[in-house]
Amino acid sequence: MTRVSAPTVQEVQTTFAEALCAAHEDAMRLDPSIVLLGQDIRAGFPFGATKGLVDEFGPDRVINTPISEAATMGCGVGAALAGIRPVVEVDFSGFLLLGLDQLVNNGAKLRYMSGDQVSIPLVVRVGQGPLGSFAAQHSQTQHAYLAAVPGLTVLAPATVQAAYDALRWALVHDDPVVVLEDMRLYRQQGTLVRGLAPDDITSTLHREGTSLSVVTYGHGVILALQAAKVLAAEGIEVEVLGLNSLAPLDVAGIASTARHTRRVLCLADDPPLFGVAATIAMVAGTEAHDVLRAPVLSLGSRPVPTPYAPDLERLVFPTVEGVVEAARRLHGWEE
Amino acid sequence: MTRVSAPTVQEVQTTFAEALCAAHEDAMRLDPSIVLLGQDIRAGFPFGATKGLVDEFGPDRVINTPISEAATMGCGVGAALAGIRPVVEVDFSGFLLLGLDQLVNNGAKLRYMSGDQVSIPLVVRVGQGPLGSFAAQHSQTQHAYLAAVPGLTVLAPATVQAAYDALRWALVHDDPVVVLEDMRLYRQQGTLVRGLAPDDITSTLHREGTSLSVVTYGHGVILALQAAKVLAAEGIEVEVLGLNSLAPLDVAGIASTARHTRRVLCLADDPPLFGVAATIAMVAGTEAHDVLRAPVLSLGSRPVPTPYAPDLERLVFPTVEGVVEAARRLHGWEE
Amino acid sequence: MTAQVQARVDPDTARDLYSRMAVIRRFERLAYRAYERGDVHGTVHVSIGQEAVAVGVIGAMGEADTVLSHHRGHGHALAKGVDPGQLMAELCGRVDGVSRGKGGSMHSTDVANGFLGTMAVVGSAVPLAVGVALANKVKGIDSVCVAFFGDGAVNQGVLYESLNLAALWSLPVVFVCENNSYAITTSADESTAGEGVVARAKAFGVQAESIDGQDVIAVEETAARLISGARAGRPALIEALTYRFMGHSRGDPPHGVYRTKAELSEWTQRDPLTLLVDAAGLDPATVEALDAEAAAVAEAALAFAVQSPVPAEDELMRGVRA
Amino acid sequence: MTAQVQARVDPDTARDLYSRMAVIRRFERLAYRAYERGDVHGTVHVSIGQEAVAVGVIGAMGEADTVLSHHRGHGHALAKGVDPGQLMAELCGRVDGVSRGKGGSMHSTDVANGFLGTMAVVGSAVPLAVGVALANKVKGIDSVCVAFFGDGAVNQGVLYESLNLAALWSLPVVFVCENNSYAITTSADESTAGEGVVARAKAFGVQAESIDGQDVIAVEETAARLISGARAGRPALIEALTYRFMGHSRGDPPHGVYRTKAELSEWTQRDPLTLLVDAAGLDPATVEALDAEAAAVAEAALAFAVQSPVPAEDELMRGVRA
Ligand SMILES: Cc1ncc(C[n+]2csc(CCOP(=O)(O)OP(=O)(O)O)c2C)c(N)n1
Ligand SMILES: Cc1ncc(C[n+]2csc(CCOP(=O)(O)OP(=O)(O)O)c2C)c(N)n1
Ligand SMILES: [Mg+2]
Ligand SMILES: [Mg+2]
Repeated sequence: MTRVSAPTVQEVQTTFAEALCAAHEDAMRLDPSIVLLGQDIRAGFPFGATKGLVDEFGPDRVINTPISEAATMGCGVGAALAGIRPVVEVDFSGFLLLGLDQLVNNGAKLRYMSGDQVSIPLVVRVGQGPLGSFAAQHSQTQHAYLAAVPGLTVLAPATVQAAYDALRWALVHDDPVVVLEDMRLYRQQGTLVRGLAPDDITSTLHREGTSLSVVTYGHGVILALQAAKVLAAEGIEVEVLGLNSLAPLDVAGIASTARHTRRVLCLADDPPLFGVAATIAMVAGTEAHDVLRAPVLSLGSRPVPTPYAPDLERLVFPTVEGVVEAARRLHGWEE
Repeated sequence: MTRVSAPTVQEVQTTFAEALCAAHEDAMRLDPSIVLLGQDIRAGFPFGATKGLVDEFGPDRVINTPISEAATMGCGVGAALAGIRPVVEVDFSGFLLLGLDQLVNNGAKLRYMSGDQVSIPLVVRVGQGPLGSFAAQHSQTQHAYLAAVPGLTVLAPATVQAAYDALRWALVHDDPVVVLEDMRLYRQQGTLVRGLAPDDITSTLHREGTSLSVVTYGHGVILALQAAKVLAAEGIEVEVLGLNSLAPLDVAGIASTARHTRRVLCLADDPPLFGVAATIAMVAGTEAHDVLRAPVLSLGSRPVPTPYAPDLERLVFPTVEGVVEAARRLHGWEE
Repeated sequence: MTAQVQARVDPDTARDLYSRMAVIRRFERLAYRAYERGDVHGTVHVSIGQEAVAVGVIGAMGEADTVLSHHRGHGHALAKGVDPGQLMAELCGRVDGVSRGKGGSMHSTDVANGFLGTMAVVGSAVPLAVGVALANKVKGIDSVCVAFFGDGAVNQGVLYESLNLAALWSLPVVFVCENNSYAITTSADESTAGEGVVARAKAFGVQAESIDGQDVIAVEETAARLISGARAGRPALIEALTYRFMGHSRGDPPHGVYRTKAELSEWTQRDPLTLLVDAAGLDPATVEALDAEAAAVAEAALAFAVQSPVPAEDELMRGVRA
Repeated sequence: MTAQVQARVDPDTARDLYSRMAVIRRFERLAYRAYERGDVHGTVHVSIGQEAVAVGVIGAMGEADTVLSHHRGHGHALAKGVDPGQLMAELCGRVDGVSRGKGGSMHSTDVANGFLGTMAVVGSAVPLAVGVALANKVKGIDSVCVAFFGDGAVNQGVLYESLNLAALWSLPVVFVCENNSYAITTSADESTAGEGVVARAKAFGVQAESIDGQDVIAVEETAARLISGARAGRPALIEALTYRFMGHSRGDPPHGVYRTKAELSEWTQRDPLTLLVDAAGLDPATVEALDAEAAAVAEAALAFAVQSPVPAEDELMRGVRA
């Protein structure tokens, strides 16, 4: 668990998508074996996370693929098996399903099945969550499923810096890493310090507090921090733990905040049943059972294919108001 | 929640696989719109769950497919959309990944996305778990992921009768149903009463007890019942709740057993983090927080691609001894 | 060829074809504008330039036949008889939308009109069409299913799995590839090796033809022939060569990034509406009248859409287990 | 043809080819017996009858070239130089297995010998080979990757996506389809529409040839030619017509259910080992000696395997995050 650090001099203001682009760039300069595979990635379509890279690194390293997700993922796994570092970009969550056989059956398992002879330094970047009226097939989350696959590392950055760090770390890691990018974050502004790949990706204590803990990841961190401001005005001091990695999971970090505040709200972007919140809740419950002053609460999305109409879609995913309300309930809980 | 009923006269002894075959047969006699799609299903290969059906129903209703899982699943979804009832058989869990786009993006979402105009009465039968040294790609579980997909119903029968009932119910249900068949159960013997499709699939209280509850599904029920016998000799009376359905989940049933025994062991076939146990634990923890006398414990598989060597594989999945040990720990827990 | 075409089409048919294409054209223009104004949400893919494919193929279909389509599907919906007002309401996320506002531009369904739906995952409607055709065969219903998709779908494996099933089982299904030369910014040449989808389909035992997708009469004639073959158990694939006159979706300029202005203007000279006017010798007054009618239909559609209520909260969990 | 073949092969080469096929034959027989005795677990797919494909294709490869394979992969592993003892130990789930007993019959890997692994999901090794070839190209290494698969994989969409990528990017990759006419109980005719995988591959821009997979010299000659083409950036597909002389896997009888005894015996008359003996004019004494040597290799492999320890408990979490 790292704490938010004090500002340094090399900071720039940028967006989440630009930070990803910068991470690609910095890593590719250092490691000529990195190649990017994806649809329209030379053009940087649609989110700009690869924009301009073809100009610096050329079309042999920034490779437009046909719309062939299964073979592209398999090609990524095979290229990694043969010792280069491919990044496979999948723009929307729904398309990842086409490549899952290759990712899960081959990518995640080859090291183990080979008796530790091979490594698969593959990075898969996937857009997650809603983007705003892109409807059900384009607005899904796959955090819980991917984090359940032995052999995969699953990152879920929440901030500009975390996005950069996640990708830089993934690009020096020797096993497959999936970077789950909440699409609502791509245009988010923040400060970025470019530099070295971090040693580790764990979790960030975004805010300290004593009243209760919100444990979350990705876009949830934004909601939690906004909610914390509202709640602070009411005297409720919220601690916000952001999980930059879901697999491995920072069990010690969850335990520590749970034991500290003794009230835990798990905030996720999928439905609580069989979603990320269930796992956070299990960990918090097991690790802090003896000190908890309230049941662990879980807040997630409604169990529904994401509707197109904005007026329905906004009912599906957690909101700041929803977090505030749940936090109040948790804070006021009397055994 | 149903209780195990007293024996009746029409009982026969049969296997889990034969019970599935009988369910296909009984349903197909009643509903001429049921067709089966799968590889080598005319031959009933490999588990016998469709053996001999082609003789009675002919090759137009029992259709051998090429090895084309994506198109076969899509074909199933399309056929269901057009008003017949296809059953798509997928022999091993690993192959399901090839059909997930069709199942999850189309099958599960079409009713909702169409504004409730269409229904997709598709049944997907998938082998799950280990079979014994079939190695990593053939020995996976997908319960948690599938149960997380809005629009899917996910069943996980544990007994011969439950297998029959699950499939009969699925074959009169109007939305997609995935029947997850633990491959270790196919040859299991048990009593079967053939008859009507049940009204509902929820959970079964396989054993009543006062010391603690094991909440589980599929093969876990077998383990739990065996463990319960061992534990009874030690004076520990285990209640065993078997979830025949994971989605919808019998939240009330879990709550009821948790509040009754006040000690809960969640037993699953996948790793606890991001697995089924996490969700059971969350539900039990939330619903019984005020009365629990110990943290909810979770027992699942080790987070590893299933190894081939029998001596390693047996370390991966829960065993009777493992359940007994966890139950003892839970029973002896002092706050 | 023009002469030949002209001989094949009587004035009534020509007016009818023109009118149906013109409605699509005006609908799409308004849809795009409605997107810019914020009435249509998310993204929008319009089919301006490709109207002859929708109108020609679907014009050759019977009432009992069905259509499946993809992200660029408004034209197919309209050609299949979906009410323009309900379609536009869908694009606007309103409760009178053909899918109650839950599907949007990428997922309109209208079962009553045999429009079974549009899938946004490239290529994924194709096996559904095979399944629909299988169901029709099992039920003994005389109905052909047509699946529309783009050149981008030509490298999705499921297309070939589907062609194989269709040929193997002699299913009443027709696959229509609208080759508009681009999948977003990627040209078909950059992404498709070999001789193209027609040669590929033939190798899978599916009869296949490549045609001029701007010539609505040629499209309809070919489609009629291949659809009747499909009805008799010979599945077929049509590759219609066409062009999208606009960018891929909202925000994407029609030229300048991945295709040139010259290429665009070469193709806009092959506008399916004007080609038909020339081929059929429709007089300017008729054309003007038909255009005005089409514009009125589109305007009425948008007016209907924007007055329709947004879905109430209790719509959220309708059609799904809570 | 025999005369022609004979002219192409000198006695040393013939002995070498025979010996390599004989080792596979004996290895497979013992593997099957070991399964029956309980030393090999789960299931086992042997390649008896198909030895000429493995030996012919891999004989034409260079040391730096690599192989990927599928569930029926023992022959490919042995032909690529994997130690028979380590391979048998893998089948027996022992720690001296080439993959430390973790992969088993369906997942042996031996990177040192360029044997990159076998995938049990039908068709799924194919795109990996494309990726390996891409990596070789990126790294500027002169190395061709060969992917073996069966006729059952011919209807997996990912094969066509992969052919397309290989052709598009001019990759050094060769796809080898061992068409033994059956995928478990399903015949290739029942499952594959159109003219077959060669015609299909050509339509994707990949050069392709169908050859007699029982004639090891013909296989090697064709493979040599196509592999050298692939090295120069022209990916290729070889369809080798062959037959499995045994059932699909343990328990499946060689004939009686989905294929006839007559068909089986027609094919066993085209045993690749005897065909080579005839074609090369190997004398009986030589053959006997080579058979004896092969049998000894296989016996030694099994002896090595069964004396190897089973993996200790601490092997379980090695190579994966706990
Ligand atoms: C499987 C999948 N991959 C990627 C996308 C993103 N995407 C949306 S439309 C499109 C291009 C489709 O091109 P084409 O099929 O030619 O249709 P067109 O847009 O030209 O009508 C892409 C790549 C998608 N929707 N589905
Ligand atoms: C994707 C997938 N579907 C189904 C299976 C089950 N299965 C194992 S081998 C096999 C037949 C393969 O036939 P073929 O490719 O011709 O190889 P052969 O066994 O004849 O060597 C099948 C269907 C599988 N392993 N993978
Ligand atoms: Mg296109
Ligand atoms: Mg075969």
